[in-house]
Amino acid sequence: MTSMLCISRHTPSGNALAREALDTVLAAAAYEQDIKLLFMDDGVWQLLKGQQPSHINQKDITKNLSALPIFGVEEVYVHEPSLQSRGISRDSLSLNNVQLLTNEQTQALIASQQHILSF
Amino acid sequence: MTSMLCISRHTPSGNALAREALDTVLAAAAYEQDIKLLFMDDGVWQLLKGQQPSHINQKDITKNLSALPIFGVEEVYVHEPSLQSRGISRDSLSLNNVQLLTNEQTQALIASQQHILSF
Amino acid sequence: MSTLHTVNKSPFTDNCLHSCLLLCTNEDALLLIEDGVYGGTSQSPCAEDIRAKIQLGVSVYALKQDTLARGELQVLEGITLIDDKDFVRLSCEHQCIQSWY
Amino acid sequence: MSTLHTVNKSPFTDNCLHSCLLLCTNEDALLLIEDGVYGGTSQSPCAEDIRAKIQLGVSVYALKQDTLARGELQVLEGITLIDDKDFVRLSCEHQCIQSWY
Amino acid sequence: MIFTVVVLGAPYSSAANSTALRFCRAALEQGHTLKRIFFYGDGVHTGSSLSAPPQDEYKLTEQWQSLIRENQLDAIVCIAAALRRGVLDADEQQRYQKSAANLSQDFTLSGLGQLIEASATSDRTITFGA
Amino acid sequence: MIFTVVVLGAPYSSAANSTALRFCRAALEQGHTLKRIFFYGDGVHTGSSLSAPPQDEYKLTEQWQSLIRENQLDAIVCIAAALRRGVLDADEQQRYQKSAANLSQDFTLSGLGQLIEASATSDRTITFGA
Repeated sequence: MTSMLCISRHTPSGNALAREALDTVLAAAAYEQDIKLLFMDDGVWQLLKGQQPSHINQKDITKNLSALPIFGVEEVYVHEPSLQSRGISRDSLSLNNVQLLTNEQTQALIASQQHILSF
Repeated sequence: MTSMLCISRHTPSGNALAREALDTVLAAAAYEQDIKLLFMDDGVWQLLKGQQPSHINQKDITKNLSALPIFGVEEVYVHEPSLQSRGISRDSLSLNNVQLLTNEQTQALIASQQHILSF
Repeated sequence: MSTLHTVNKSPFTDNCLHSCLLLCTNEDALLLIEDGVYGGTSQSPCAEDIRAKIQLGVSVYALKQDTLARGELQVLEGITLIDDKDFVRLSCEHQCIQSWY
Repeated sequence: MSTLHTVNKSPFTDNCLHSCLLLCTNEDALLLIEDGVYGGTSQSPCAEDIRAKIQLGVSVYALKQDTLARGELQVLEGITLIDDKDFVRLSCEHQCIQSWY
Repeated sequence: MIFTVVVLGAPYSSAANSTALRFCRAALEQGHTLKRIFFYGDGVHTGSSLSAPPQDEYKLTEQWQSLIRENQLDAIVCIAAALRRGVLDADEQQRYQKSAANLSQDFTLSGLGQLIEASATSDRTITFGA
Repeated sequence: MIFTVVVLGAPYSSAANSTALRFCRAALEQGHTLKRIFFYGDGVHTGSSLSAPPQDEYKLTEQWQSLIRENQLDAIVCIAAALRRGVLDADEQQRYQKSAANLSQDFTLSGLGQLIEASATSDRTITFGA
C-alpha cells in the first residue's frame, strides 16, 4: 500500500475541484490504497452543516463525504487554523470523526506521505 | 456613441482574460464606440515593460496594447494604487500615454459610464 | 449614476471583494453571489469594511440561493438576502454593473 | 521526508502563497511558477515571509521562463531562477510535491 | 429593459455559468428583453452539443438550449475563443478540416462585434465572470 | 524516476496546461519515465481533436499529441470529467447518442482508478492545478 494524501483547499460549490477531490479519494479507497484526506483553506467550507446545493442545481457533496468511512477512508483531517479564521466551530461540521490538526501536525502529516494529490 | 469602459484586472499570462479583454476593446474601437480601458489590480502587470511571453509559448500582449491608439482607443487609464502596491513605477510601463487615476478618480470614471465590460 | 457591484469569490482566497470595497461609492450597491457570499459572513476578512459601507448607506445584498447552498453561514447584520428576481431588479436600478471575479 | 511546494497564483490576488508559507518547513523547497513568480517580487505581500523562510534555510526558486515572460520583475535576493530541467530535478529530490493553486 | 449578458464561465466547471442561466430566466420572467447572450472565454463550452453529464445531475447545457429555443434568444459563441477551445460549427469544421462539429444548433459562432453591437443597443450589460 | 502527472488546466485558458507540457518534456529529456499523464477537471479539454488556434499561435493540443505519440505515453482523460465537459470517444458517442466524437486518438478515456494505480506504482506524483 502506498501512502497518499489528498489535500482539498477549495469551496464546495464555486467550481468542480471539491467534488473531483472527493471522487479521487473514493477511487483510491476502492483501489485499497492508504488514502487520507485533509481539508484546509476554503476547503473546510465543504464540511459545513446544512448545505442545500439543490438551490443552485448542484448535487450535495455532504452525502459523498459521509460515505467516506463506508468506503474505508478512516483518516479525515481538518486544518484547525482554517476553521478558526472562518469562524467555523467543530459543532457545525457535518462529519464527526475528523481530526483537527495544528500547523505543526499538518506539516508532520504532509512530511509522512509518499504522494500528494493536490486539489 | 455609447460610453463603454472595459476593466481589466487579471495578469497577462495566467489565463486568457487579459488578451480577451484587449480583443474586446479593439472590437469596440472598430465598431466606433466610445471605449475606454482601465487597468487595475493584477491587470496592471499587463503594462510592465520587457515581457517575453515567447518563453512560455504565448504571444506578446504588449504589441496589441501599443496598437490601441492606432485603433482609436485614446483613453487608457491605470489605477495608481494598484501600481504602487506592486512597486511598479510609471517608467516601467510599456505604454506612455496612460492616465493614472486615484481611487476617487476611478470611482468617477466608473460612475460616468453607460456600460462596463468586466474582465 | 450608480453602479451595482457583484462579487463572486471568497475573500478568504481572493482579494476581489477587497478591491470592490475600495471603489464602491455610497450611491452604489454590492451584491455577493456564488462564493462571494462567504464575504458576508461574520468572520470575513472584509467584515469591518462591509459594516462601514452599510453605515455609509451602501446597500449590501447576498444571493439567497447561493447562501442556502453553502450551509449554515452567519451572515452579517445589515446584509439583505435576495433572489434572482431581485438581482434583475437591482441591475435595472443601477446604470452599470461591474463584476468582480 | 521533505516536500517541494509549487505556487502558481499571484499573491496580490490569491492567498495560496500565504497558505503555503504557513506550512512550508525548513527542510522543504518552494518553487514559484506561472503567476506565482509575482510572489517573489520586492513588493510582494509575502516578501517578508519569503525572506524569513530563506533565512531559515528553505530553498526558494522561481521558474525562469515564467519570470522572463512577465517582464522586468524585481525578484527578491535569495530566490534562484531555474529552468524546466531544474524543476524536474527538484521533483526528484523531494519525496512529495504539493501544488498550491 | 434590454439586457446584454456576457458568460465567461464553463458549465460544470464554474458556478458563473449556472448563475447566468438563472439571471437570464429571471429577466425573461419579469418581461425584460435579452438582446443577446454572448458566450466568451471558457463560456464557449456552453455551446457544446456533446456534454453528457450523469443522469442524476442538472443538465446545464440542455437547460441553456431550451431557454434559447423557447424564447428565440440570440445566443452567440465567440468564434475566436471557441476555435481555440475546440468548439466548431460545420463551416469551421470544413475550413479547418476537422473530424467533427460540436456546436449545438441553438448557438451561432460570430465575432466580438456582436458583443459590442448588442451592448451599444442595450440598456444594461452584465458579465458573469468565472 | 517514475512520474505520474496530473493536469487540471485547459489549454489556452490556463497557464498550467503549458507548464505541464514543458515539465513532461523536460522529464523525458532527462531520462525519467512518465508512467501516466492523467487529464482531469478542465484539463480534459487537452484531449479535444477539434481545437483550431490561429496560425501564428502555439498549437498546444498538437504539441501534446506529438509528445504522447513520439514517446508512446499513456495519456488518460478522466471519463467522468470529460463526459460532463463534452469530450467523447466513439464508444461514448454511441452510448449517449451524440452527434460526434472529439477525443484525439492519442488519448484514452478511463476512470480515476487509472490515476490511483499510476500514483501507487510511481516514485512521484505532481499536479498542475488551474
